[in-house]
Amino acid sequence: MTTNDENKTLKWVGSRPNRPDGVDKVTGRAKFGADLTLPNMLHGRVLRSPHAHAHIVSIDTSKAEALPGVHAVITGADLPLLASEFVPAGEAMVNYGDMCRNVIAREKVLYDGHAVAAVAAKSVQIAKQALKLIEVEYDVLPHVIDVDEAIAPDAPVLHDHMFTAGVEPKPEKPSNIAKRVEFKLGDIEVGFAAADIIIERDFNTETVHQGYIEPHACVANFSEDGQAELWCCTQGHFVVRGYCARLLGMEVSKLRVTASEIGGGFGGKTVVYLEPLALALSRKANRPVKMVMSREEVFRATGPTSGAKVWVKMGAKKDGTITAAQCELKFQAGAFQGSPMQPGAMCAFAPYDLENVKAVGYDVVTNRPKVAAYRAPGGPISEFGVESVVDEIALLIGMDPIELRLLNGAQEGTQAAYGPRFGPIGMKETLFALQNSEHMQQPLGPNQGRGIASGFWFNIGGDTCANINVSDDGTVALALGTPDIGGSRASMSMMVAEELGIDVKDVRPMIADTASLGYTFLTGGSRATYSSGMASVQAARSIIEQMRERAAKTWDIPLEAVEWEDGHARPASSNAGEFEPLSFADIARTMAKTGGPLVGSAALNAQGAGPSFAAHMVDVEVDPGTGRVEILRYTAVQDAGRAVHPSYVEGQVQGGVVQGIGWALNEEYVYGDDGTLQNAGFLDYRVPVCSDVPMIDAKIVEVPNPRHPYGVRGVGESPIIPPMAAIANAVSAATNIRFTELPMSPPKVLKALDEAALPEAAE
Amino acid sequence: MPLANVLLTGNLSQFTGGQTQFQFDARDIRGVMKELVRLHPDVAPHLEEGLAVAINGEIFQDTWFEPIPEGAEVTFMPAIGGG
Amino acid sequence: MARHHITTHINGDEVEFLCDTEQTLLDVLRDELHLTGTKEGCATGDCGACSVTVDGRLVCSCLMLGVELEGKQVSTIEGMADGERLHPLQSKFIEHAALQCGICTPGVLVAAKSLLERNPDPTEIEVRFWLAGNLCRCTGYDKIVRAVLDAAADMRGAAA
Amino acid sequence: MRYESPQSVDDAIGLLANGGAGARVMAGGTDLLVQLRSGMLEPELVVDIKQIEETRVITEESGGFRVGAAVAGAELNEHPRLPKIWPGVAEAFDLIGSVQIQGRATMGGNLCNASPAADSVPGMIAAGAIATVAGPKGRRELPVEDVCTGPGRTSLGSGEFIVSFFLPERPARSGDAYLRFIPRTEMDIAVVGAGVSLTLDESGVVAAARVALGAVAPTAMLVQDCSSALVGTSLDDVALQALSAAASAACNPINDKRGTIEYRTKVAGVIAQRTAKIAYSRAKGE
Repeated sequence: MTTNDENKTLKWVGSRPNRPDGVDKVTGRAKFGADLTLPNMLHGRVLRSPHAHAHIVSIDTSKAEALPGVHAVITGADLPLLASEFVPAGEAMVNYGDMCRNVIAREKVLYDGHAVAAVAAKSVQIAKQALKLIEVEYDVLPHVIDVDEAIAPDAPVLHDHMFTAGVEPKPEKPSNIAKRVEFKLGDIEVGFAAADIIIERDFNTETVHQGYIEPHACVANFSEDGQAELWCCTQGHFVVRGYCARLLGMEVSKLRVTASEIGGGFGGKTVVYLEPLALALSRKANRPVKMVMSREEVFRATGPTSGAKVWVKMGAKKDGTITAAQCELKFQAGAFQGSPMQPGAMCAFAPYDLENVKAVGYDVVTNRPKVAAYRAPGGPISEFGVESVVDEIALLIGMDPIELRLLNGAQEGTQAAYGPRFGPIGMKETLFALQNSEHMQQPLGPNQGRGIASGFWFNIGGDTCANINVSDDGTVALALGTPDIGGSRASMSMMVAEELGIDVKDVRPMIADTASLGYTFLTGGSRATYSSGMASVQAARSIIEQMRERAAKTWDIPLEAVEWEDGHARPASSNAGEFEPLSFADIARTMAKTGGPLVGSAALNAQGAGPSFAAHMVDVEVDPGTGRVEILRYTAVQDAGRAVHPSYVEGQVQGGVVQGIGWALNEEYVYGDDGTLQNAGFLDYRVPVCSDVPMIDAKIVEVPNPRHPYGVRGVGESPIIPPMAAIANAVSAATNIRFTELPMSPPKVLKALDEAALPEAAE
Repeated sequence: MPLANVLLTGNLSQFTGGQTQFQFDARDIRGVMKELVRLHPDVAPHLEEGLAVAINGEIFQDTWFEPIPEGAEVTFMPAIGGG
Repeated sequence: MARHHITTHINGDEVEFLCDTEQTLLDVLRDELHLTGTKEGCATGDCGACSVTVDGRLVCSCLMLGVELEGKQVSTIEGMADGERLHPLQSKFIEHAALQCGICTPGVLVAAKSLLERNPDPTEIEVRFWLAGNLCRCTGYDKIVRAVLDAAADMRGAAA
Repeated sequence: MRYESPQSVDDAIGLLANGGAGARVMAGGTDLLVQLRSGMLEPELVVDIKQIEETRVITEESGGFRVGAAVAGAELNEHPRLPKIWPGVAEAFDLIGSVQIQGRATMGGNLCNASPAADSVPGMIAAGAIATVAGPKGRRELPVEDVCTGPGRTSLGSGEFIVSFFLPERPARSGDAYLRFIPRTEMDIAVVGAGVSLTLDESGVVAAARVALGAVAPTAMLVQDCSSALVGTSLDDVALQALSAAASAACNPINDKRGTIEYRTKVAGVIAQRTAKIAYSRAKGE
């Protein structure tokens, strides 16, 4: 697709109009996952395992079924048992053997909160009572929570059929290591031999949850003819359709999925939990069934991201040139394989131009909920370690940490450590913006420190459709397939208005259901504005072509003699004839007479998503008496390629940063010795509150992605990568102690301060 | 047909006897894959699952017919997801 | 057990409903009265998504029983706009892009309105501490705080 | 579950006495409703005491204040005089939860929920607050520090509930304060809490002190050794060190998701010091 002329003045792209769904969302009118009620609807609830690891000996549901008001009870036996193999599902590879067991346990429960049975009843209250009447006999097994314990030779093995992939020869015994991956560039031994200094560190990160405020919710309506409708909050309703059809054993086209408004996802709503259960209950009860998770269920039973052990070793010359970089990542995947250790290994060293790299990753199962994607999955974990070591190199050789990054930074033509050469990228531009920021001049006081970190994320494209229907009054309806989590409808409308030359208010965007638009991959991987934007532009250009044809026919001149400019068809030159330009609305008004409805469609597999880089700087103060870290000031620079709606780019950055602050300082899954989650609520799973953080200064730099018509790069993910390292580097600067474990919670920081026997500041 | 300089990253070289670099004449991504499979049949199933291909640094996922310019660097790497 | 018959006022209208003892004000609003603008994020008083005012006092509707509502005055997000005229906070939230997914927005708006009724000229710190009970996971709070401060300034201007 | 909202103390006592172990008192409900929702509690009867006038008012009495057990935190902090006289009590109460929680949470509930980490309790203990308990055998007065006997347990008998608290008259040259440590700035349960109330003589020497610690033992507690460390001093470094050591020595905490024994013990000393300094400066009228 041709790129828009960079020098052309744009009317909408780059401006900040009000979002089209704004009024609905400030008046309470917007319908989220739990907001739909259907006539004759039942309420479903899930019985969950109290054990971290146990065989299910038997389940007796008869008493629950006998309770008045109960209409259906299901167990694993009500859903097909699928083979354990990786098959393509949309664009992702899915092991349905694992997925069918994750949505409802079969032979074993594998984590505290694992679904065991579900009930549909006429009220939530009755459904809850019914759960208590289900008798499950468990044979409790030893469990394993920690990743190092899980790979120990005598660890309890979760899956007897799992042999480590990616090692030759194939292991003789099953283990909890699902897979090993390795990425290499050059020869690290040569690189380390050339180094003047070598730094080697172990890091630990804890499991963190996306913490979206809206719990998972859905309404399923299975009719007697085998067709079903599903309403749910998801990042990808086409993906949900594919998963559920397979899990239910039904044909894909018999299931229509409608995406509700979605109250946050951050990767966590890319998979299914309640949806197949609600469909199965509805199928059994022959009535609509609504299911909504409690917050506790969200924490116990939906995918957070991995906690991990990270080992990083880097060598550099005294002049700052990094000569070798090596890391080993052990990611816990939860109960089923599929941690993001592979992208973690791929992006670990991506911000740098390096000759010698080796990154190894291990995917390790443990008795925790299976991880799901969380913003730049894997990146924040590996880059936390790498950016900490880069900081330490700068300290050791006495070089400014930004200068060190600039010296080694990736640029166009650099071969990325994961293989390909970069096109135009903004790695250094983000650092320049930090250098030029006012923040750089801010003096620091006692117990304060400043930290810097860079971040990289790949970004993706993928299957995408968009549809534009023109109305005879000159307004258009824009149908999209990527659920709008953060204001993406505004961006698509703006690109369409820009192309068509109409007012953005005249574009009404909506998320179409799975029967009304072609397959569109989910909102994730920072792809929505990129891919749906590309499809929307293509659909708009198709409208323009049709309008030029209509104008040509109207004027009875050749198509080539009609040009499109500023929302009008005009004769290309005076040779073409003297005609009054026809506006978009003019052509729309007469469309019935000139050939019928005007519809622009695009169906494409978006390619060439450009990576996005970020550079962050943070000032912290450490309370020497309590170990508490306060964030004083934060500047985050993001390469957006081009910011279609700068406010929402800033919003992505600010939100990502604050999630990163939570990850860095307080958020973690805490397990008891019995393998149960101890902090399954917002009281003790401590996401940052409003008074915890300062304003987040989001600065946008624009190094356009040549592949996108407006130069867009995804911005949803890279903002969460640098905060943990930037904060760790700042805390280290404030205390002269290197912090390598997340979260840097007060007890950990105070302990480190005590151990370093720093003189305590006067109380 | 254009000449492609092919690089395998990640675990793929486990199925090519450790070889990571190839030169193939191929029109498009599919053509490169066919050549690779002709030399190393074991790699075939791994080209079906979760793969991305970069052509001169630009990343393509799940697509066969992207043309390959003369002398292009073609990198096979694991596909990327995201949150 | 018989359900309780409650007469109350919601957004100025007299409303009657039946509820079970166990049902919270939030359950009543959403399930009995279909006022789904008030959201459930946690049901434990930790997220503020269910914020409403009862007799002018900001509360989490998940932490109050429906049966306690007899004779009370409840205000929810659905009552915030005056006809088709949005409350200045609502307009400023849209203008400042102070919402992304929007699930926390009703609760934040109700809480912010309650703040400005008590303190028409809050500092940034006052806004941040007042809104500490309203979790937002998308915005990082920056634009929310700006929108509240800007709305406050506008409202003071209009009142002057 | 049955719900009753009696209009009088006697009616409430009758309901509670008849309800026995299956009856629960509800004041603000901010803890009770969470426990109901989670299934942790399944009472047959909930007795809402908020319709009882006496539980809902703050009155001045004998130079001090009588605070109804069901007065919400926001109401207490909006009182024209009380927060000025007993700032430590008011700020302790104000730290419980969000503004939304403040609209509902009560001192009676905070105390009788019997969490060792309840914020308002060390503040009240330091202030020497006395609870008025009503029950089938009439009324009795109980120092706040004697109400809780362990996590989730109180010394109240069957049919008894707290009607009000009495905050005594404030002596001249005195001040109180409450600080807690939490990982965030708001919305957390105290990892350590300290309430300090000091009275100075005319030369600025501490004449009387009450120091209470929360979240570091099965109940919030009055720590005599901390008080002793301060009396007769001008809060010099030696006194503060002694206070800190006494606070840490008094700790008998647990390891849990909110803090370790080691951490709580250490930070108790730090927080006690910081609180004492504020109380001291208030007592001096600064």
